Amino acid sequence: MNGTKIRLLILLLIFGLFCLSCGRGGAGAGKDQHTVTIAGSTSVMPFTEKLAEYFMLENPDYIVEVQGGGSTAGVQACMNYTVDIGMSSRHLKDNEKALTDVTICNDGIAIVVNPGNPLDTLTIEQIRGIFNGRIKNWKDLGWIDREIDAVSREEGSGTRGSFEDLIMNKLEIDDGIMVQDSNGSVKEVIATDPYAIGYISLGLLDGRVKGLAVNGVSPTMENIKSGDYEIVRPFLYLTNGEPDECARTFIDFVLSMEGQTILQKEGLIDIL
Amino acid sequence: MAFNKEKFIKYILTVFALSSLFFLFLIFAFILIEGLPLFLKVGFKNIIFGFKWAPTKGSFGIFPMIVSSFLVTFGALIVGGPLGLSCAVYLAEYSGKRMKMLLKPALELLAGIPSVVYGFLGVIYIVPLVRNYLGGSGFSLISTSVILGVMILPTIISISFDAIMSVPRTYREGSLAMGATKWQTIYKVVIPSARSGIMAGFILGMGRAIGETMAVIMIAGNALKIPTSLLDPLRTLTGNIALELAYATGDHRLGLFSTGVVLLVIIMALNYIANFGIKKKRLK
Amino acid sequence: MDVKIRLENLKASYNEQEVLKGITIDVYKNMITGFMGPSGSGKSTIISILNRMMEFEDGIRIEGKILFDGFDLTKTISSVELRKRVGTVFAVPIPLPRSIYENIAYGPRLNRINDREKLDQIVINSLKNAFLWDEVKDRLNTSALKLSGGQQQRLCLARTLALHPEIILLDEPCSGLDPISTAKIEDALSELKKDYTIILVSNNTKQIARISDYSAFFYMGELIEYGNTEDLFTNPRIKKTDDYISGKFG
Amino acid sequence: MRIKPGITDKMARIGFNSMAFFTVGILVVIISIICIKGVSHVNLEFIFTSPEDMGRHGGIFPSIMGTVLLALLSIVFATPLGLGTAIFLTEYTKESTFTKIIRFGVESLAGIPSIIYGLFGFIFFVIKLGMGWSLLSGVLTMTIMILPTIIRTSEEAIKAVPRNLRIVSYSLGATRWETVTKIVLTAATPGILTGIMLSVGRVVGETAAVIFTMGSSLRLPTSLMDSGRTMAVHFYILAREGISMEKAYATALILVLSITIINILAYYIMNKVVSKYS
Repeated sequence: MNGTKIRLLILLLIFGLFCLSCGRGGAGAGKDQHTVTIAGSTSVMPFTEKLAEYFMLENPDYIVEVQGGGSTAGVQACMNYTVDIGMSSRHLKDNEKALTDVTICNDGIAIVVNPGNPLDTLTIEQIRGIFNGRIKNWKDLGWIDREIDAVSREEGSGTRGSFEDLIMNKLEIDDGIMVQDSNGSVKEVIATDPYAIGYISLGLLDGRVKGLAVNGVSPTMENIKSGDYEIVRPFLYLTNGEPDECARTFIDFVLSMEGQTILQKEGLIDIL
Repeated sequence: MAFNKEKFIKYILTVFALSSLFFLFLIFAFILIEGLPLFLKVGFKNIIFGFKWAPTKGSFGIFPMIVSSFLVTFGALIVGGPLGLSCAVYLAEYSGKRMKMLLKPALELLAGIPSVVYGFLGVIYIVPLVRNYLGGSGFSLISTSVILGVMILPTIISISFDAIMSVPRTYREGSLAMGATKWQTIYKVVIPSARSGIMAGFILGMGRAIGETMAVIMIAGNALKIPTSLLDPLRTLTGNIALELAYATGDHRLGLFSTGVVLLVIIMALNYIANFGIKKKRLK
Repeated sequence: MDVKIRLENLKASYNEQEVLKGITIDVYKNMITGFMGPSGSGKSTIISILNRMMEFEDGIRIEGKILFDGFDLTKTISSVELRKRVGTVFAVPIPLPRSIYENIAYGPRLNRINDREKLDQIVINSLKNAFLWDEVKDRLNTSALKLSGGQQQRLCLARTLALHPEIILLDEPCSGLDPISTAKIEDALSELKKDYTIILVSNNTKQIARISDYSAFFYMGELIEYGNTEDLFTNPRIKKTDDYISGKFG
Repeated sequence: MRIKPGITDKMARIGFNSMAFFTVGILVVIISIICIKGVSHVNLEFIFTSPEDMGRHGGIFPSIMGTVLLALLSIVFATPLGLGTAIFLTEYTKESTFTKIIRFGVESLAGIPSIIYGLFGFIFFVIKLGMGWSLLSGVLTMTIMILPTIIRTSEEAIKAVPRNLRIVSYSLGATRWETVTKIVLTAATPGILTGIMLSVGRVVGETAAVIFTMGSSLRLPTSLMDSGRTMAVHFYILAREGISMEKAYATALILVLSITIINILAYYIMNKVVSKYS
């Protein structure tokens, strides 16, 4: 009696597995579903997820799968065809130029502190000093006598890459600086630690952290569009050669008025 | 026919049994295949004793992380060791049967709580506490040690408990008969006889602490320098892998696998020392 | 009288220590043959050689011939097949942790008998033959572990009978039982010998004297004396046997 | 001045008592924090709807399903392998160098930390075998990770089955395999179930090894090649990225609740076994 029950269970499980593994292939063949896989920069990922949500609402026969991995991984995945579209939050390096890139929008990098921090502006020189480890105390910047808890991103991150290019000017980020592995986690640290400073994608700026003016220019959309705020990097979609039909449809959607409006609402700088 | 069937079954089961070995081999092989070339390319010394980790610029030193890993591990032992041992003593010597029935599953539950939950609670409660009362950012050696100390409690308790329980009743009776108090008996007779088992528990606890990842990257701050005070942030070997693996390509990824090789070697060494302790105890 | 089992110069050693030193004996069909002797005499070893349970022991070595109905089955029949023809009842009753019914059906089910009616018939007959039917007929589906020791042992006997073996080996089956249970088993055995060849190993010389047709006395791995039970008990040819059955040692 | 032994004895008793209750206190505090902060955000809608806006709104249904699928499939793969190994070690061989080597392998697997499993799964299943971040990569990695637990608990359970039962079975003409399936496994089932339960608990709580093999796609996986997210991973991302603390606590509550239930179930089954044989 027990034996048959167990056998039945196993049979059911195998059957379920079978269904599961065929599920997509079978359904896809019948209903003509298209899948677009996208991977890469974790900075671009949340916005792409948002775009994908809207896109799939309008195009129910499409499935857009979005993964993180980081800019460099996005480039790699794109090069060996594991994904249809790669995402990058930095310019392509010389050895990556074989890929086709589309700028879907621009993103400012905001230097952020806790809302409780009275400072409103820093010079590029000061920011460089903080992350280089020369300036260690808020006292030196005109605030209280308290160590600065600076937070950076990890090696390989596109945001860090852009930050190094745009701010650090070949100086190294000091080893004593804390490291978090995403915009969100940097923001979390800044939001909870009154003495912290870090840098995140402008699109993620909200009431929980305060964006500092750099050299007196605030990180606002107008200032970026006018070119006054200079810490800006592009968000790129990468394809290996010409994108295929499905990928094309999605990229077109992103570049369309609708897609750009979505991005703009998220705090990014549209390219219209 | 029956004869053949039995042979067939035995053959299948042998293959199953060998699968564990096969997986172990695969894991070692792939971690080594990915991790060793960099050792040869950059030099063993430059990785193990290098101070600079800048994998995109060709520096792969993980010495600070090795030191940091051991620091949090010892920190965790300082927090969790005495607490765990006392719990084990309480369970084995003081608690009644019903209490034991209640406490043992509770402690197992402590082991079952996912490490991300520990990390999360650490960030929300321990980190601000340290920041406000001790200074620094709170993402620090001490916060990490406290959280890891709690996380290794179940390991230390259950293995120490087994070790204490395996001390023969006659030892205790002998000591008590000679007029020793219960505490004197525990302190002078029970704990010394259970020593190697308790040590094994501590070492396995160390293994758990050194291998812990998610909680650590959430609380440790992940700075690359060797911490110089309890309040400094630090990055462990596991943290290094988890932080950067998703992003890494080329030599950078190989560097993370080298980190994995070092971690694997340390863990294996700890496990064998611990197992040796447990086996020695059993032989006695 | 047909010879059912013939042992020829059977030797066995256990970790280099000789426990059977060349046993030669004929066991007759449809008889109860009693094996007696003090512990260490080798009688239980013979049992585990006959049912090949010694395969589960380490370091045992066997020489000599074992003939069933004149045939040496060592090479021709697998242990599993052999055990279906040679049933065993052990010293301690060991019911399987399932119902009375399923305990007895266990063997037949191994032989792919799954037909309910057939199984019912086998269970009923086996229980009746083991003199247990009347006591359990109303609770066949209760756990066998709930039976008393004596009932459990008869259950074990019934379980063996369900296989319809040719030979039944009983390894001190009454050692832990009260006199009433023992009597019931003895009654059952006396009935059963019509259809089976039975070997009864016992330390209890009185039991051997009571129910066995032939008796063998073993001592230190040797067969000291073998013969018709009446002759052996009334007129032992060897002094050692006399000493044993009169209780001077053992 | 020497303190009287009677006093130190009393102090020791009080000390050990308070240490033990402190430890239990930690557990109570952890669980109550999660319950208090999470309970107001958990409702049927939270359990049965998909997340919106990266989890800021909506529920966690896909991650619940992801967890269930990952755990279930890992068990489906690991149980035959683990149980087979345990049966081999206990029933089909005698202690020898060979079994020692296998045991060494199992012990070593048990000691490997989850991040190494993640690293291995990532390089082997995700990259080398080209499975990508997928349910399948996750399942295979988890299978290897829980294998030692299943082997060890099954072996203990099988060893606890009295030898006599096997002897009887053999004497009734059962083959080794018949004895194993009909006698040994039936008697050892509760112990084996305990091991399976503990393994499920481990998979449910695992993050590091899952995130690098199964990925973190928010969608409900519909095939083995789909990426997906378990509750633990979802919780990690919610908490770490500061997406939504309410949702994070609510997810943590469901996570901890399910692990608690699994653990209690495992403990309950195990106790039944212990009382059965002692």
